[in-house]
Amino acid sequence: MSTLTIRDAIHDALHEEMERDESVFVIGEDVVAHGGPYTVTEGIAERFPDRIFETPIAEAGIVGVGVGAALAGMRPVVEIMYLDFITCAMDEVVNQAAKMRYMTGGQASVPIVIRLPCGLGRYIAAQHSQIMESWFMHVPGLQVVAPSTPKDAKGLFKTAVRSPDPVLFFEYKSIYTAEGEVPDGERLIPFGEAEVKREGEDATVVAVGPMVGKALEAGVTLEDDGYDIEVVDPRTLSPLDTETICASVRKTGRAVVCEEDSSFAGTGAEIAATIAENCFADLRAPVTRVGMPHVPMPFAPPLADSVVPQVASVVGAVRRVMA
Amino acid sequence: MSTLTIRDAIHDALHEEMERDESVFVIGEDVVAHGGPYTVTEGIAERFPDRIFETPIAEAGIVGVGVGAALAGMRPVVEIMYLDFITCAMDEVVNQAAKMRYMTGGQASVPIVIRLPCGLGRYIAAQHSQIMESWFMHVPGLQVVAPSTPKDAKGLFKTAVRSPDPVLFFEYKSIYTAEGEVPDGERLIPFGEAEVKREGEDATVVAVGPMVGKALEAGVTLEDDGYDIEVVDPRTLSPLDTETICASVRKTGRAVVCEEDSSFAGTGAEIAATIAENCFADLRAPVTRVGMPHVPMPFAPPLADSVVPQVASVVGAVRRVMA
Amino acid sequence: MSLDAELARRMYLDMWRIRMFEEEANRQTGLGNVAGALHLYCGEEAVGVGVCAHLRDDDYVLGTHRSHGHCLAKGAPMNDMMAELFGKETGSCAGKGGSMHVADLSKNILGANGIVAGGIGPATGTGMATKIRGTDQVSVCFFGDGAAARGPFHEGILMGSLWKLPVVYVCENNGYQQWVRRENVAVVDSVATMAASYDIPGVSVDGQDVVEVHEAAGEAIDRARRGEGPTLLEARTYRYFGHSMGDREEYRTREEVEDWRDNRDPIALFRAYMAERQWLTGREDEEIRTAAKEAVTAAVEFADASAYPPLAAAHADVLDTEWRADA
Amino acid sequence: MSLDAELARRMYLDMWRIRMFEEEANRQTGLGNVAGALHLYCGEEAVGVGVCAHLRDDDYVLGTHRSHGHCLAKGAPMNDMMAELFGKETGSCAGKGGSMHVADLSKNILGANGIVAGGIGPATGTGMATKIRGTDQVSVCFFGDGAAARGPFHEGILMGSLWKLPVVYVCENNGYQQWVRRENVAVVDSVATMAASYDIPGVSVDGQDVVEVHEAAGEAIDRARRGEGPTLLEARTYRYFGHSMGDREEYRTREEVEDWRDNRDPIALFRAYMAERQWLTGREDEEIRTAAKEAVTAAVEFADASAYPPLAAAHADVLDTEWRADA
Ligand SMILES: Cc1ncc(C[n+]2csc(CCOP(=O)(O)OP(=O)(O)O)c2C)c(N)n1
Ligand SMILES: Cc1ncc(C[n+]2csc(CCOP(=O)(O)OP(=O)(O)O)c2C)c(N)n1
Ligand SMILES: [Mg+2]
Ligand SMILES: [Mg+2]
Repeated sequence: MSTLTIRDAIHDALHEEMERDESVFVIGEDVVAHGGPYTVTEGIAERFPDRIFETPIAEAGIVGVGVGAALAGMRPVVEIMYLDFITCAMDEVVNQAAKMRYMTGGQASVPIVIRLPCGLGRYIAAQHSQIMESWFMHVPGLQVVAPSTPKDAKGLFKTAVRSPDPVLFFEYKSIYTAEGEVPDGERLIPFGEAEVKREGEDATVVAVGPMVGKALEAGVTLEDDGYDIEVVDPRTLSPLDTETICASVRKTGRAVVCEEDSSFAGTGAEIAATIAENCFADLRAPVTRVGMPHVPMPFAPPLADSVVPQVASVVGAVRRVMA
Repeated sequence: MSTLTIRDAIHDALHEEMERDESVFVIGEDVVAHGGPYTVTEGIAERFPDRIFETPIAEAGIVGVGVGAALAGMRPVVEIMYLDFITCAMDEVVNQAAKMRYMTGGQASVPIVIRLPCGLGRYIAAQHSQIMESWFMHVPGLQVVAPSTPKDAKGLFKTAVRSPDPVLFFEYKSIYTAEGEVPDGERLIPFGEAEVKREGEDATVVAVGPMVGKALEAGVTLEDDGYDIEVVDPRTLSPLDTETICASVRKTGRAVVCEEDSSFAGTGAEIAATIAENCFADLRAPVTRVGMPHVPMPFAPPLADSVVPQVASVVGAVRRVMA
Repeated sequence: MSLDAELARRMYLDMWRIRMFEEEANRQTGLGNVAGALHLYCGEEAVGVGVCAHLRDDDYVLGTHRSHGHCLAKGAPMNDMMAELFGKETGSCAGKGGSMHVADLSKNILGANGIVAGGIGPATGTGMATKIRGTDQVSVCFFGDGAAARGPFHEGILMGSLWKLPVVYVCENNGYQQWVRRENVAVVDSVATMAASYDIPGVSVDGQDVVEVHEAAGEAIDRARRGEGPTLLEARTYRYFGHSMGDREEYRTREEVEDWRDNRDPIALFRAYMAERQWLTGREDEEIRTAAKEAVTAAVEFADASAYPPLAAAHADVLDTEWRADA
Repeated sequence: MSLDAELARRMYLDMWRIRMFEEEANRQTGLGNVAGALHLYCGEEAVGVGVCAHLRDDDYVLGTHRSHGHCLAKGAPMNDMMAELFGKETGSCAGKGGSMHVADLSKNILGANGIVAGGIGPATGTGMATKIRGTDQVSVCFFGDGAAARGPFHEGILMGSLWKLPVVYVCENNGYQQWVRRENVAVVDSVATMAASYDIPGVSVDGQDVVEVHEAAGEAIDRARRGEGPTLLEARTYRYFGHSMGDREEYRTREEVEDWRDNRDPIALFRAYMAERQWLTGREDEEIRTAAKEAVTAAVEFADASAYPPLAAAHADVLDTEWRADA
């Protein structure tokens, strides 16, 4: 066991995978100069100078190159500096990476990992704070990974690098420096396996990414209300472990689905719809969603803080479903 | 009243709006040469030669230009030849068009209409058959319009052109030639107003775009089962008229949500989650979704036909919720 | 690889194979056996054949919506391709791709592409892969003149140049972009002009002259193989059929098409060239055409006799479901 | 608009206003009053000022992440801008945009842009709007050298040329792209080279010399106003501060920065130029600096005294909710 931040966990996993497999390489903006804005690729240039490529500002080109390299058997780890800029490479992600295996009748494999620092970090407003996991969930052929702890980040990252299919790896800026225990040695976490982060009897809180920590905090507060919540972290959004989620909801009879992104047609919509459809007989309250309202991220810090869901939002929602 | 196809209804609405307002102009690939692949802009070049621009193949440029022209007070009607290619212009849609009003604190208005022929038409496989309404629903600042009849197409298109904010106008290829009555004269259909396309008592079928016609057909079949379904057509997906939808579900106690796109994290997820959350007390069966499975569109016609939801899919789902 | 009689005959055969494959595919579309879009390469055969004649099996080719010729020239089995157009389970892509997505990864044919300029970034990426691995494989990316306006053309070629990747970017400038004449929507006549922005050689050749294409492609491919970086090679060419099925072709005259067919046909020109050098007797010519024709007939029979994929196939190949994280 | 003493003094004042505004913004960031990213323009003032000196109120300007200078030079009120950086409700964007999205539509300043090259397409579009309406307004788009690698640069400028739109594309080539030296990721030294791909003039000037910028911009803007189409104008320049806050600046030496500051400072160079022509007395110089300083002080006071927007503001301005379809 060692204590790491999420940033360090991804950093270490990347180093280990590059050590293990020569076909892994890094490509992105400022990945050499600075290890990217969050220094995740720091040290790679020194250790693997021939397998890291600093690029022009050209996201479509970067992802396109990654897709081609992957088709040719390499394992590119692509850094998109901020999730927001993946909009510049959507064709490459959606029409090229995601569909190649299918369109070629199973001949092609595109083992690309696209790293996406996302969400609110410092206050950098509407074009630098988005999340958008649900876009990629909706695209068949993509895998969407949303780690909330250093342990999960490390194990899921290693799985991502080894996966024969494209992975969108969400790195929530707000929890890059969150610390946690990470087991030593090689631990791969399979995709499609949710983790119950806290056991409880009264209500299930399905929380994504940075909302996991907030849900756990809410759990402590809610003890004072006499409510014992269960916190389920899907860890991968596509594939989505509906079984674990639904098993929990069947047990508790209540569900609150939390994401940091805006709720409308967001990640939580899929999770809530699935719960509603599969746990109907056991639900004792409406499935409730917590997320950002349907607004872009405002700049002014007080406004930004007011729209991002906080611990209190989770507490409030649980109280509502318990009422 | 006259009988028109959806294609003709949009064509006529565009002509009328260009006649009415000099700031409306058309831009896109092959819009002069052929009126676009579906001849929707046919005749514009003859009548308004100075207000139609045939472009190079450059979707990011096309939408970018549209955004700028809109910021400067024009009303561009942008044709993206197939929805699939909007991936090439996502930044322009999501980070520019959608957020300008907000980021400028309300100063800017971006009255752009982006026309998106979409879905399965002829059998042209994975890169030419997508729908993806839910992507745009998830982006605050965008309006998503999904007409299912000539009347709605005409009325909604006129509203779209006049709206001070960006509109993604979905044109489902499979129903371009569907005919229907269109009232004469000027009828604007407001955004955010669903229409009950068939009244019924036993179950609510919320159907989007081409699924509306299939739901109505299903309604006839289901009469033989003794089931009287209500078909609600949201018409605009963002804003979404949750009131009309929920009022219907509260009445019937049962809901089937149908879209032609794949269900996972799709349009129906939002609608189903909303119903589950707001109609809990009245629901007598789980909210059920009908949509494409989570696969890209295959080429082989029998495969394509097998994955696109059909009338029978709606019938089956209604029978399940009635059981 | 310099041109001699034997290579010339092989190339001549390839041109006929493409021509006849496509004319037949067109007929089969009329019969309702081929669904979807069908973008025919007829008239442009010299480009694919002249370029691919230099390629090894392990070199990569990436294509466009108009890629039957590229695939055949790179050695994709004709039976599988025809079956793919028919949407049959024996097709190169098991019927899931169709004409716009034909691919044969066993031959490093990474596929046609339904997105204009969609192959340029990926071709740059295969070049990067081979460079990292230190092989001397070359990647060739075909694209139309329309693709030159798109961002990924700009971004992809720039990166190819930046890292001196072994990629040849081949622009098939046929003067049209769907139903629009190139000159109505382009600002420079020759796409090769744009090479200056990327500090790489830009070469423009007569795409109806397979000998000229072959020579220029040879230089570009050798350069790439030597590790000296990419070339932007433009071939001026012409397509005989409409853009895809059901094209009214109002944007050009019948005479223009006839003129190209009669006076600039790449197959006729090459035959004349070979005849002049006595590289092709009448008998050989006959044999070659017969061979091409028989191959096409066999391909149609194969496609016809094959079954559609089982419906379950629609649900497979989204992800590799066999793979396990702990493997 | 040719340069005379009066215009020169106005430009000189503008340069000082930008310099002092930014130095103050930087200080305020240190004090915690300005949140978010802050990309400072110091060192590059000659570009924005030299270009905008030609612009009318009704001309359009679109910017980048580094646009304080563009906005001030085009006439955005300094108080509103400082308040915007503070995130206050009196800010140009009511506190919702911040440094990366400053805009003032009343002055046709369409806004800074957080997306590299994000303004190029829209600037082409404002050019299209004015061309359709038949006015003689000009649109100016500023962008960095990094933007020249992006697809929207290629697509946007190509369309500007195709339709001969009244747009001037101004590339501020400061030799860096965030933390990377341009030469590490670029394939041509001068961005102006790329103009050939678009068949428009490509001009490269010394961006530290406001006189040279002013002259070249004048030609480009006049050309645009006359309806003769776009120009790609590159200004070679340098930024004094790090890319944004907290930049370790490992990619360049202190000496390099000092050298530019000491020997290539656009304000110092311009002062010398004016002094030589006796366009600026010591007193005038003093007065101008004082005016700039006072404006900045007032702006900070204004921003400081202003309130944060009410929380309800976060929910407004997503769409125009007043508008009705039947209106
Ligand atoms: C990004 C994108 N935009 C538009 C299309 C529709 N489209 C398919 S082929 C084509 C014309 C392509 O012209 P060109 O590149 O010159 O190739 P050609 O057909 O002439 O071989 C267009 C516009 C597309 N497939 N992809
Ligand atoms: C599409 C996109 N990619 C990446 C970024 C992150 N980013 C912001 S500024 C910048 C460097 C820009 O360099 P340049 O265009 O030369 O402008 P400069 O900062 O030198 O003025 C980068 C990479 C972005 N904002 N947008
Ligand atoms: Mg062409
Ligand atoms: Mg720069």
